[in-house]
Amino acid sequence: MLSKLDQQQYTKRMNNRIRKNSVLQSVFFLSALFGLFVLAILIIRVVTQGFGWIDMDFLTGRLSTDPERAGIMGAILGTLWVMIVVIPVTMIVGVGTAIYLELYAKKGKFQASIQTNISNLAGVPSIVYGLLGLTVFVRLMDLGNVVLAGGLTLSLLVLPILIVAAQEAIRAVPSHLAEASYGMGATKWQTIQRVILPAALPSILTGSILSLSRAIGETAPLTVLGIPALLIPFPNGFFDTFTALPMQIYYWTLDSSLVAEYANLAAATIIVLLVLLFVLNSVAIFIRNKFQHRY
Amino acid sequence: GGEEAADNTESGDTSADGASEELEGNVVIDGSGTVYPLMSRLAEEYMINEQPNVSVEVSRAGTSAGFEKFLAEDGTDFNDASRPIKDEEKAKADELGIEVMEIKVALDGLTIVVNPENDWATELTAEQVNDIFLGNVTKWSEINSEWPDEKIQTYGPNENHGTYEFFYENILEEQDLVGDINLQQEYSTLVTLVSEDVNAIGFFGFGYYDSNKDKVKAVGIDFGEGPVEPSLDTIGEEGPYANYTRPVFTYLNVNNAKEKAQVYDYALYIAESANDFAGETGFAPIPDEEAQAQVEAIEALQ
Amino acid sequence: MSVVMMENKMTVQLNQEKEQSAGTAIEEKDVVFNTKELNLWYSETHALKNINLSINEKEVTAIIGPSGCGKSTYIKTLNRMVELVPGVRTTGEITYKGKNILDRSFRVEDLRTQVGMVFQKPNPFPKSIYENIVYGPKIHGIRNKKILDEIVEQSLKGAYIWDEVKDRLHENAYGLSGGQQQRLCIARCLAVQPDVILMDEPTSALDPKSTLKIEELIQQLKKDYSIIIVTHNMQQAARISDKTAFFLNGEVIEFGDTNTIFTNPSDSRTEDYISGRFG
Amino acid sequence: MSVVMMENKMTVQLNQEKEQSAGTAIEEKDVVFNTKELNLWYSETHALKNINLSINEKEVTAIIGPSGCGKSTYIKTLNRMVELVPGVRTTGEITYKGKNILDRSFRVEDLRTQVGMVFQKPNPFPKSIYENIVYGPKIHGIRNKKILDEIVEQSLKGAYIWDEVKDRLHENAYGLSGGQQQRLCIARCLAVQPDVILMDEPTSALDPKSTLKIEELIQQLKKDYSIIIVTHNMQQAARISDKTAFFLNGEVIEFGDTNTIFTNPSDSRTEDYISGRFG
Amino acid sequence: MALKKEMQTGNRLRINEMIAENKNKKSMANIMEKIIPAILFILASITILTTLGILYTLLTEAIEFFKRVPIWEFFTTTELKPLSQNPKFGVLPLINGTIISTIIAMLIAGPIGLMSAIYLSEYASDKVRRVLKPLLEVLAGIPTIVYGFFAFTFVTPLIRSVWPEVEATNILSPGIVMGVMIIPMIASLSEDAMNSVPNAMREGSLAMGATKLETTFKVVIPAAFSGIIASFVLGISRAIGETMIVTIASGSSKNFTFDITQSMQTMTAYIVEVSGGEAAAGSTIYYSLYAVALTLFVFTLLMNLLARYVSRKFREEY
Ligand SMILES: Nc1ncnc2c1ncn2[C@@H]1O[C@H](COP(=O)(O)OP(=O)(O)OP(=O)(O)O)[C@@H](O)[C@H]1O
Ligand SMILES: Nc1ncnc2c1ncn2[C@@H]1O[C@H](COP(=O)(O)OP(=O)(O)OP(=O)(O)O)[C@@H](O)[C@H]1O
Ligand SMILES: [Mg+2]
Ligand SMILES: [Mg+2]
Repeated sequence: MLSKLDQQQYTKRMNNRIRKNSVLQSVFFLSALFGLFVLAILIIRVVTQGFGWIDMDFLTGRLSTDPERAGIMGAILGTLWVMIVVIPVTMIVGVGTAIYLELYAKKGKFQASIQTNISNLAGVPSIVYGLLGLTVFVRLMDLGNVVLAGGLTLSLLVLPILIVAAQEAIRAVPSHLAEASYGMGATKWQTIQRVILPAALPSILTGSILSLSRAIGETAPLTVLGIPALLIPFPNGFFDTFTALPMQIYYWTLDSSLVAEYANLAAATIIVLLVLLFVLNSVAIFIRNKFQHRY
Repeated sequence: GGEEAADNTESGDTSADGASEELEGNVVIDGSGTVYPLMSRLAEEYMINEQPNVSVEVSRAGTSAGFEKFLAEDGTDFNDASRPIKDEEKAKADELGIEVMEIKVALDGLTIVVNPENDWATELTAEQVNDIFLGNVTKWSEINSEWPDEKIQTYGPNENHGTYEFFYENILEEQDLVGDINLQQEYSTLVTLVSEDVNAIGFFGFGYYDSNKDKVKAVGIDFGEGPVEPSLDTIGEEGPYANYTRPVFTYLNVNNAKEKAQVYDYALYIAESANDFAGETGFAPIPDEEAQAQVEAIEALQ
Repeated sequence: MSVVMMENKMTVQLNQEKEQSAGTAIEEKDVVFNTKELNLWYSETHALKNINLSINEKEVTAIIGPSGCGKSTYIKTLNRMVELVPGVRTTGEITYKGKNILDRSFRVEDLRTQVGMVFQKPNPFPKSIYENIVYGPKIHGIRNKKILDEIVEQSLKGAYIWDEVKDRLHENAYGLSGGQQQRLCIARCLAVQPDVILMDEPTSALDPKSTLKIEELIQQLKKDYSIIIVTHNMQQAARISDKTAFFLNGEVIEFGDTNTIFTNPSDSRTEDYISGRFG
Repeated sequence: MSVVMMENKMTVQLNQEKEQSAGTAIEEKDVVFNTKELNLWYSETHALKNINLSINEKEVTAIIGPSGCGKSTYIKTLNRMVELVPGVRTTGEITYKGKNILDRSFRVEDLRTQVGMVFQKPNPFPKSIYENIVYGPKIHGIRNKKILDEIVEQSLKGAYIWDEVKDRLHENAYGLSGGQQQRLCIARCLAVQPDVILMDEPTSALDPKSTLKIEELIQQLKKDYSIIIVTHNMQQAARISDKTAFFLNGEVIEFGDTNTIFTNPSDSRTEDYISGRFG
Repeated sequence: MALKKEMQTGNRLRINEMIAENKNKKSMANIMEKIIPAILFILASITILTTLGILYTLLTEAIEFFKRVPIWEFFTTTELKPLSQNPKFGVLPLINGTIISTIIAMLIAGPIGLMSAIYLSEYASDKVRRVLKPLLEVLAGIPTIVYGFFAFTFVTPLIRSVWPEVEATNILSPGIVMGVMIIPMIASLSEDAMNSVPNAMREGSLAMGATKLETTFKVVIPAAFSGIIASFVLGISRAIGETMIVTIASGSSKNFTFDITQSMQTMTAYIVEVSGGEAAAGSTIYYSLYAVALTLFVFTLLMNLLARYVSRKFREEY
């Protein structure tokens, strides 16, 4: 067998195999870098194009058709208002659903079908959620294209992500903690409330921040809802019409053919959006590192 | 009459609207993307200088899509249109009991554009334009044997836009466009497409040409009396570019105007001030008399 | 009444009890748990077969037997923790102070309040030491800060860990060593003053030193509590228990005084197991 | 060379080797591994200290010692698997057939082809039994179906598992019992005919029956292979090995004939360990 | 008062008694115990309602559409001219655009994502992995509108500078950028799958003298295959559903062509285009949007089912 293989042939083959390994190792490494390379180009381009346009006036100003005067405070506030809707809605519904599925639902067909349903929902294109929001929130519930409608639409969109994250967080709480609580005569809800949820909270928070950042960056569903292209007053309630950062980027990109500077405004807005996302993600990572339990 | 009108608005703060009280609420406008630059400019000026507590929201779904939102229960207050309202739309309005008022806001010159490097087709007759877009000729050389033996690439805004309809109905007289025409939803895309294709020829509103003179070149059109280039001076329903000139409108939901003071006030503002901002947003103003007549018609609503 | 007075009283009582139990070694004890014809199935597995056992108050009852014989299952049945496993079925009867705990109408929360449990792996909550102890009292509605403080001290003293942790009551319990954690868990259990404490191999995850401490603690606790302890360690069973039950394949093979079982078992399988021939 | 010829030659050689080793029991053996002044660090931990050991061909060398003393580390150094742990540093020298394997220029792939390894937990690939065996030969470029079939049969026979699996060669290896899986792993190792087989507690995850089978197998294999086996089981070391090395805290305390070590150890720590006083 | 009494009743029984006393008050807790599961059940059913809502939304309008345009015409004809004077509603150009853009995206994301995963899981040191993986995941978090902008203003001109035949709006550039966006998704999920292959398996292979490469391709990847395939399928459904990149960079020509240098429209981009703002009910175009959305929904649903099937089918037991 092997020892009977022609020694020369064996050596040649071994050389070959080892060379292949090291060549491909470099290829793999370059592949891993490729994504980062694109990321770098993307960021450099956006920053060089938009950075000069970012100043206090831009950040705090009102929207305008005049690029020199235009500010994105309205879009920032719109995005914040939407977040104020998305956070509690997704947290309550998402965590509630996760608790139900993990701790209350009997393992069976019903539970399995909800689970399947959730993973299907996670794969539904965001634009379809836009249509759902348009039909249900804007039209049937007659909210119009206001913060609440946008927020609820985006909440439904990211809900599956959060549910799955919360389920994993709950599952990761070791059963011996729950047992300890039951062993003291605690009821199920007491155990969930006092032991399981606190232990799962950091991971749940991380998951919800990540799904929130997904919601913030979404454009497609909002285009379907019909967000106005020009909206100067700041939104200050759930029932105000609004515009959001990605929508502003979208419209400015489209109109850059009419006013060249709009492209710079779009880039500047992208920077703001990326910074916002970066901050959110850092918070998520911070929470994850800071509160990670050792059980 | 641009200068005069400008004076008007500046004093407008005190005089024209001095009597009217502080208004609140919002005005919802949707419709043509072509008219959007003018309407958004007007809306902004109105909110800054006239009624800071009124929110004018301008969207841009396109003329037809906009009419669908306009002609609906709880529909929009105004619909910008780059073509006149159609009979079906009128019928729908009647059906819903919506009284519609047409306000002509400006004049647009349909502009035929080519790539800046196109040094042959700088002038075309109206018939040649038709031939190109109907597909009667497919190569430049078929128009003029000295021109390149290359396929002509045609571009235009898609059917969502009033510009298309104007081109199809008024210029091509309802003959079908060449099959392989590249129709786009977004003007930015169109501009880019034409600016990067030497054999491109496209059509869109004057405003889009005006803002992209560095990327595309307008073709002078010969309507029989020598080539005319579109410009704020030539565009006009009586002017030399009249054949390619079309009015752009906004349609007012009169019911809403009667119910909501801010809608009425804004309608009035449009009629009074549209001419002041037409030029800078790529439109030619309408004649002053016509503008005045519209103001009076709106005032008569009260 | 002042806290100081209370403390005094406690100490007095503790002392009394010590003398009492030290004095009378042989006496008729009351039965806390009486198991009759208990059968238990995990879905398909018949894990407990016709168990009959009666467990006395204020004694240490050891349960021994090879892995998988049903020891854990049995003691988890005593506080119905076994119900947390889906698909468990039982027949037969377990009376606790005369009432059948397997009866649906018996509330598990009440049962578990009176029958505490200490687990194989120490499982403190990821909270402060203080919060760990007051967890039980709090869920049972005790909110008064003073009383809670009192309970914490008393329970930690009862589990002989007070001196080691009194200066860091508000630090996370995960900072404690394994042995300390296990004593903390015992203290947590004491904080609701149960009647019975179930212990499932409480020392198997600990080093010899900590094991010794816990064994000593159990000796102390049995004055006030009935203790049922599962252990793999024959020596431990012999050292600390009054009665021993030997389980095999879900059956009780032999049950009696620990002395008798270890010196003179009546069943050859018991002897085989004790002498290390299998298991 | 034709396949048939190769096949013949193989059988012949195998027979020859068998006879050879069966005939001469006492003889001067060649050294396969010579370890000189070997030191190894895992980042901070000094896991092996000044190891000097020479291991003979066609013998079973047992390595014993308490947990954490460096047994696994040592044998993983012999095929440089230890390098997979990040931050490992070594000094000293290990010669395999005269060449220093710790030298950078020595290719691990060559080394590992000649020095096979069997792990504590059986780790067949999640493939068919057949695919498991031909894995090694295939990566070394043997593609001929007939030869591969031959290798499979011969290796499985060599690991005394052929009869049990010959009818289900194309079933997943995970369908086998733990003991069968371990013998399959040995067979997989035999398929590339290494010179040395390293075994790290190969029976510790197995039941007594399977353990016995593997021990018998090792006795057979040592006729053709040099075997180094780590074991926790003193009896096993005594039963199957020719030489025994006793490790303690990363050092070799004693090394010599198994008989001597077990009956008359020169170091008191060896005696303490063997007699079960610690570990 | 009660407190005083409690404190006076001696120590040994004190807590016991207090607990026993509180037992009666616990009716509140008991009510909670009954109510909470009901509330949670209602929350959990919101996901079901979402699905029903989507189906309701899409079906009601799509049915209206199919009353006007025969279903077979919709699914079998290659001409889509929704706004023209004699409108044509063949969805094939959109399906074609969707599939082609997805294929391009996967040709980029599949190999590069998988190779990145191999690097991260098999070759990279722990330190490198800990830096590289989150960095790569940043790519997945960038809003797609930003990618659209990037595709249109950077990638397209770049492609055209080397391949001038490519049109200013084309399916190639958004496809590529979509691929870049999906890389981290595939890399991350595949890496997870490969990471969960027990090390014992790698050791088994390496100990036989196999190189890392051989170990990766012959042992690790087959063992992680179900996870890898699942990540691919998820990537595909992401590509199918992606909207803004194609909307911005691929134009709106409803060409039925396989020429990737040309502009094409995907189902998602069509929805954006037609909905524009909030298109009011009535016209066939408006209904067509829902017919397309329903098709898209069914598409992604099928992909999810496929993912499920595949990961079950290819799971290697170990
Ligand atoms: N959750 C469960 N589901 C199904 N069967 C179980 C479960 N827990 C235990 N069993 C089975 O019930 C039997 C008894 O298990 P049990 O845990 O009570 O044994 P044990 O004596 O405590 O063993 P050990 O000493 O290993 O802890 C075993 O056959 C076991 O496999
Ligand atoms: N990957 C590693 N990283 C750091 N230290 C390690 C690593 N592996 C082993 N060690 C340390 O090196 C020393 C020797 O470990 P090794 O695994 O060789 O012991 P062993 O004799 O095989 O023990 P056992 O009988 O438990 O298998 C121990 O102190 C151990 O903690
Ligand atoms: Mg147990
Ligand atoms: Mg070891």
